[in-house]
Amino acid sequence: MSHETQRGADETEDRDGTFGRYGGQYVPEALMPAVQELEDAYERYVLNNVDGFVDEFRRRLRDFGGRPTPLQRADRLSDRLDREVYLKREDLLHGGAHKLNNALGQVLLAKYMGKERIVAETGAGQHGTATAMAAAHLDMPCEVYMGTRDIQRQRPNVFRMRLNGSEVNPVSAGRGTLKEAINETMRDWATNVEDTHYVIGSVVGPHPFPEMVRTFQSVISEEARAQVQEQAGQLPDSVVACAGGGSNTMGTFHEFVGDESVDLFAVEAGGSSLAVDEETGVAPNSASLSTGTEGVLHGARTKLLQDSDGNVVESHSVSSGLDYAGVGPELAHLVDTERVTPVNVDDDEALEAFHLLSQEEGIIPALESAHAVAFARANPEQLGGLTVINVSGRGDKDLESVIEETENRELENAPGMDIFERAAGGSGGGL
Amino acid sequence: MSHETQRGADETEDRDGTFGRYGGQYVPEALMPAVQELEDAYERYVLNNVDGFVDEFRRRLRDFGGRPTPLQRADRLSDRLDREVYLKREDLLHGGAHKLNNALGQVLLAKYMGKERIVAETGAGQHGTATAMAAAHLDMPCEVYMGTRDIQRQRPNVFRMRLNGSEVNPVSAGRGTLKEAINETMRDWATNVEDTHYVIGSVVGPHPFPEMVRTFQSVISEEARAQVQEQAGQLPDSVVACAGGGSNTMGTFHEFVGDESVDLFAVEAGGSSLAVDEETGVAPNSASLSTGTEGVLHGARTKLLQDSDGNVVESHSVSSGLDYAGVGPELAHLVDTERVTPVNVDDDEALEAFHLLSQEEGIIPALESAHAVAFARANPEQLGGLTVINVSGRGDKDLESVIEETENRELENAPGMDIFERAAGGSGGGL
Amino acid sequence: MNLADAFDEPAFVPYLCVGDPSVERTREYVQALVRGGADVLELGLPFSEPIAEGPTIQGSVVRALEAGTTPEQYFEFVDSLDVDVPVVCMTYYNLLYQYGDSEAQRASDASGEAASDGPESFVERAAEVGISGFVIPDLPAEEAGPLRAACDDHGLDLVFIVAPTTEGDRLERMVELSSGYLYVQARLGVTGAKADVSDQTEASLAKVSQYDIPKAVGFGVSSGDQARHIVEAGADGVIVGSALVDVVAEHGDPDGDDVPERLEAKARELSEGVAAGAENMAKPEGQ
Amino acid sequence: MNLADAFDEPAFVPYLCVGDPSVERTREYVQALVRGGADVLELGLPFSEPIAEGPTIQGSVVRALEAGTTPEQYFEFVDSLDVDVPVVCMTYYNLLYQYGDSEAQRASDASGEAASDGPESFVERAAEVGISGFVIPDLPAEEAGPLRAACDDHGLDLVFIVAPTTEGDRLERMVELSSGYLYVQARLGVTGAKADVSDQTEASLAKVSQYDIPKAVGFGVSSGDQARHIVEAGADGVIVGSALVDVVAEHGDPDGDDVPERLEAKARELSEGVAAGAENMAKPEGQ
Ligand SMILES: Cc1ncc(COP(=O)(O)O)c(C=O)c1O
Ligand SMILES: Cc1ncc(COP(=O)(O)O)c(C=O)c1O
Repeated sequence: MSHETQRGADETEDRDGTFGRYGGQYVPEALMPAVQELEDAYERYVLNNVDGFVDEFRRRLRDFGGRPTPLQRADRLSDRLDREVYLKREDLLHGGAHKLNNALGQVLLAKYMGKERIVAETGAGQHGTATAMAAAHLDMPCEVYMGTRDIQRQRPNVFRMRLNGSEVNPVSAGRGTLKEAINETMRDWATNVEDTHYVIGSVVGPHPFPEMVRTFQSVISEEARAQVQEQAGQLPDSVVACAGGGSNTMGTFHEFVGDESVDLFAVEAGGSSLAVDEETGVAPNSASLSTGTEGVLHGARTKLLQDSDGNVVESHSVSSGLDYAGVGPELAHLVDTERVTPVNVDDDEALEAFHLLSQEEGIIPALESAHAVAFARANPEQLGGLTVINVSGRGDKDLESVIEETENRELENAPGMDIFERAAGGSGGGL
Repeated sequence: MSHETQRGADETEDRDGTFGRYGGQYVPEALMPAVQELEDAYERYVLNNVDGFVDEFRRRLRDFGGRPTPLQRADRLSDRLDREVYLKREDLLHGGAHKLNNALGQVLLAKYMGKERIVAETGAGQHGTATAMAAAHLDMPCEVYMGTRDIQRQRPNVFRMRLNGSEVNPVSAGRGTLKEAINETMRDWATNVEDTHYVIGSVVGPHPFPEMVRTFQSVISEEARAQVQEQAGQLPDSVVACAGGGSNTMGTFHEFVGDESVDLFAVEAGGSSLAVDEETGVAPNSASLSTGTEGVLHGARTKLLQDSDGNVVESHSVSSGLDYAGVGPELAHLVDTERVTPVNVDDDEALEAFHLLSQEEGIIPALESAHAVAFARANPEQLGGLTVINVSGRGDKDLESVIEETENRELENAPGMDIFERAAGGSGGGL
Repeated sequence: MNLADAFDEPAFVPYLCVGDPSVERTREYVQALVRGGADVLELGLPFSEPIAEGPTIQGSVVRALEAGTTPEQYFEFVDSLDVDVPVVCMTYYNLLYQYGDSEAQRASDASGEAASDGPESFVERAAEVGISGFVIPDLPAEEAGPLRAACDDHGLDLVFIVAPTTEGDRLERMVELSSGYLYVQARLGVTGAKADVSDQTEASLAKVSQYDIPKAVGFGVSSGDQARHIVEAGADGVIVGSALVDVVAEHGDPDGDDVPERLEAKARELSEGVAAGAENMAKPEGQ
Repeated sequence: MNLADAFDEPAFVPYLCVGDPSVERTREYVQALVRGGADVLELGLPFSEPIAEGPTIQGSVVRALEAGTTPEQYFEFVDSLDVDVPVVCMTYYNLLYQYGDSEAQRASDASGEAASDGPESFVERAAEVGISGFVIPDLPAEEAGPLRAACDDHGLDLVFIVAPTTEGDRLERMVELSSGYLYVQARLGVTGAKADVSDQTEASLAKVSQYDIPKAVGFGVSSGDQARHIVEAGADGVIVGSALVDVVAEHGDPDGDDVPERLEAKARELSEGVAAGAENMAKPEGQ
């Protein structure tokens, strides 16, 4: 079944929910009816605005979510890179990241479909918190699966989900991180498929998820494209977004895909190295677009990090939201067709960009988003005269880990944190 | 010297920066020229838009700050209270609270004045982080004074200030909290007055601070008044805001002061009790409007919590942003003239409202803002048919303390937090 | 051996994951199952993302991977297996998809394009080692074209899982695509031993009864009694995994533990349950 | 005693906070200062928010408050003080503002309206106990109307602080409002002992030299040498606080420590510095 996107033809999508050689629906048979029901509901409500779904979605994105988010000229970064740099401020969306665009869309869709329960996976906790917020807002019971290790690493987000009334189910399989949480959520969905909707967190999974999540996230580029033309009087020469699963990426790129003059850069996490350690089955990076190979993961054919047998390897990044071995099939296809350029920056560069944006623009970005900034900073000549960088989220969730990671490295510009010892020493006071 | 406010006549303000019997300029002589210079600059740039100050301020509030913030109908709270409840979403402002409206205004003004350095005090760290963000954004060196005790209690905000490149100066005097931090910032200002601007964090301090901060914050009521009329087709019957120093309060009330049909409720922190313990010199509350007496604190005559000699007592609230012994002079005057009704809720009620809004609306409010919600929840009959509640900030900064405080009490509706033990137990995994 | 023929009499189909705790021990276990009455063997090839499995089989898969079990070891194991029952390979699609890509080839083509040529090489190798068919839980009919074709080319069966949610056209299509037997999923969810037989079982069997293909019921079967009930309800086979893996999970000293004995006993209980059901079916109430 | 008369000869004006560590010890300390040559005493009444003080005097104020020092105790102390030099009360405006509100009155009027009647009662009581004047660091000329009036009514002096930033009209107005002496702030900032005399001092003195009122310089003076320089620069008095409080801060056993002796010695050093300066001023270079 072939869909037209809401805003006109989509050149990257073929029949049957595939994008070139990628996509598809590799899910257990028990889920197929649910996946097909979702395809129908997506077409009906999201593409054709039946029952005014799209109107309600947009109203709630505005009133509850805080859209539109600003497009801001970054004054000092523009000076530094000697070109016009604009930031799309998804960090200002309710919950602190672009994730709500998708979570709100899906929870609302589940309501329109008459579902009575939401499940979701989460890694860093950003998608989980966004889903928990949307579920509380729309009065839907919600359970979020999260690896035990991530639970310990991301305490604040766990608190937030619990405060929003969601259950958080610890997943101890494997390394206790995102990949396992997705597996476990699929299992829950396969068990409770009749009344439950699975709110997947990125442009991954079986069709129609990649297309649907991209449609919900495309509000980013819809706004940014209009804003940049209004503020700068022109289209950008380039658009830069980080890529984990690729939802902020596709959301930021989508409306620019047809603008051939606009270069699109998907910035992956280079981690500490681009190699894969076959011995331990670990990739010290999450650069599936740059170094991954074709395979099937979590319901879709796509590029992924795997060993020579086809077992998926554990990815790594200092930024847990990018720490995923796969990537959305549409993005994989756009890379194959050379419409999107995959690039990557390593952990150190991302941390330096984090500090740069914090100190020079007064915006503490998510570590994920810092990757996009880091690429721009290191490669200004590739950006053209005017670039739009998506700041996909805010860095409040990353404070503790940035401090820790910063202490272990020699980084340009990192501020000292001896303040706590000084305060404890109790000197202070007086001039 | 009498000022007209930017948006027409102001009925509450008398000559010489006083509001009825309140206000004034009780500062050391060394500061008087600076205070007067600030009065002039305020008149020039803020009131008369010289050099396009106001235009730049508004543009930066939009692009950097994320204004306008939404006015959102709270569906479930409306059902529960059986009337229309709208939330003004200052929690979505950059930094996570209304504080940026003021911080950005003042730092920008300092720039227009040719100042080269910013100092600020902070208690909970919200004003400090807002100032640090604004200073980074506008490339101004910034030092923030903060009590040693608050530094230990509010680690994430300390990190944020440091990340934004601000110095944080520990103040160990007294209990090491906000009151002492203000004293210390005044001392720094008195020392470096020639090149330094003091960005005060609320509608307190010597004239012109109370009026100026209120003018910067009035964007809240300016937007809310237009939004409620657009969305509901009418003015509200009541407006509710929490009150610490009173900046979100005055910002939310200002444009409604002239609307006689609109009841204005300033919700103070009732803490654990409204009494003052003369013995220890501690008030287990921060209800200066409800229980304070007239006096002079931090440069202004106002209502404050003091013992019978006139020494200021330590206030207390579960919400550190409300934990202040004084209150803005204009608000004190509006209470005396019965235009504003001072009310208060205790720590338990505030915590319950925090959980209610988190679970039922998907908005985790600042504990400060939860006080406003708590009042509305407990007194729906006072609200009329349509009320606007200001959600002055988000609760991310309060997670740890809410969990802790919740564990110590029997609260309606509080979610359990045994998830961490369960996750550590490593059971989980599998259905 | 023709897979469908194994279901002439109601069949007991045990599952084990190869390599848990080692390939060598799996060999002992498989022999014990055959002694206990196995008619068909479903042998799992471990994959890192076993999304259709419950905790028990997940655990087994993880142990097998930790022991370093690779597809090639699996094939060698099956090749060297000296048993008289057909072997069905149960695994996930990515392993089929990747097989045959040499590392060198992969490295020379880091972009991933054309790195994989589909399931062809895997099926070829499976045929070589005498595997009779496949169960691939994450491959629905819609995505099965290439594998179905490869199986046809090599004379292997491809078994589809009919879920409680499978109905109408999709059911038709799946039955059409399926060969060897139909895997009838007894309940929604994932694999795992349960104390009762789902009410769903009878309804699920009824909806496929009209089709001329053996039906084997799995997901949750754990006792001889359940096996008997399922056969009485019209099944041609009973598939048991988690209840056996539970026994394997308790393995101890490789030379001294009694896992093979206990597996054999459990298999006997289950195969006797199947046989008892078959006997009762021969009586009037039989369909 | 008339405050201005104390400055006929250049005067040494020491400051101490009453109640640190106790009112009784303050009595000993004050007597020591007088023995050491004090011409005027600035006695601090401790207030919880001493915004014009640096760490040294803050510490003293905190200790005095912790010892429970109240305005009433302060007045009784001054009343019973048997010294021959004028006493100036140094405190913050809120204590003047609150004085005389009984607790009962306050409780009966929780709204705070009309709870305070301004500084009147405080000044009256100060006059009663023989205080000569006030220094109120948080009360600029602009807010001083009511206190100036009350002082006039009771024949007390009100001393204003002229800061390095004070100029033009404001300076005029302050000199006009000031009586007793002008407190010339030697440097920007807060109180606190410094090792050098600010360059500002001469400029500050120059700008007030035309006015016919004694000028006493304070903020940062810590040695006899500095005191001499200041007087040479034209000051009529030298105010010293932190350098003395530093000595008080080291108090130990109330019966055994040598704080009074050391205070007296420090005072002597300072008063001799003042005297030496005065002598030099009599010479040609003098203004
Ligand atoms: C702020 C932020 N940006 C980016 C990502 C990466 O996800 P995606 O690539 O789907 O946008 C995440 C994931 O958690 C995130 O939290
Ligand atoms: C979110 C929030 N609301 C309210 C307040 C109280 O300040 P004010 O009364 O000045 O609005 C604070 C102070 O930190 C705050 O952070």
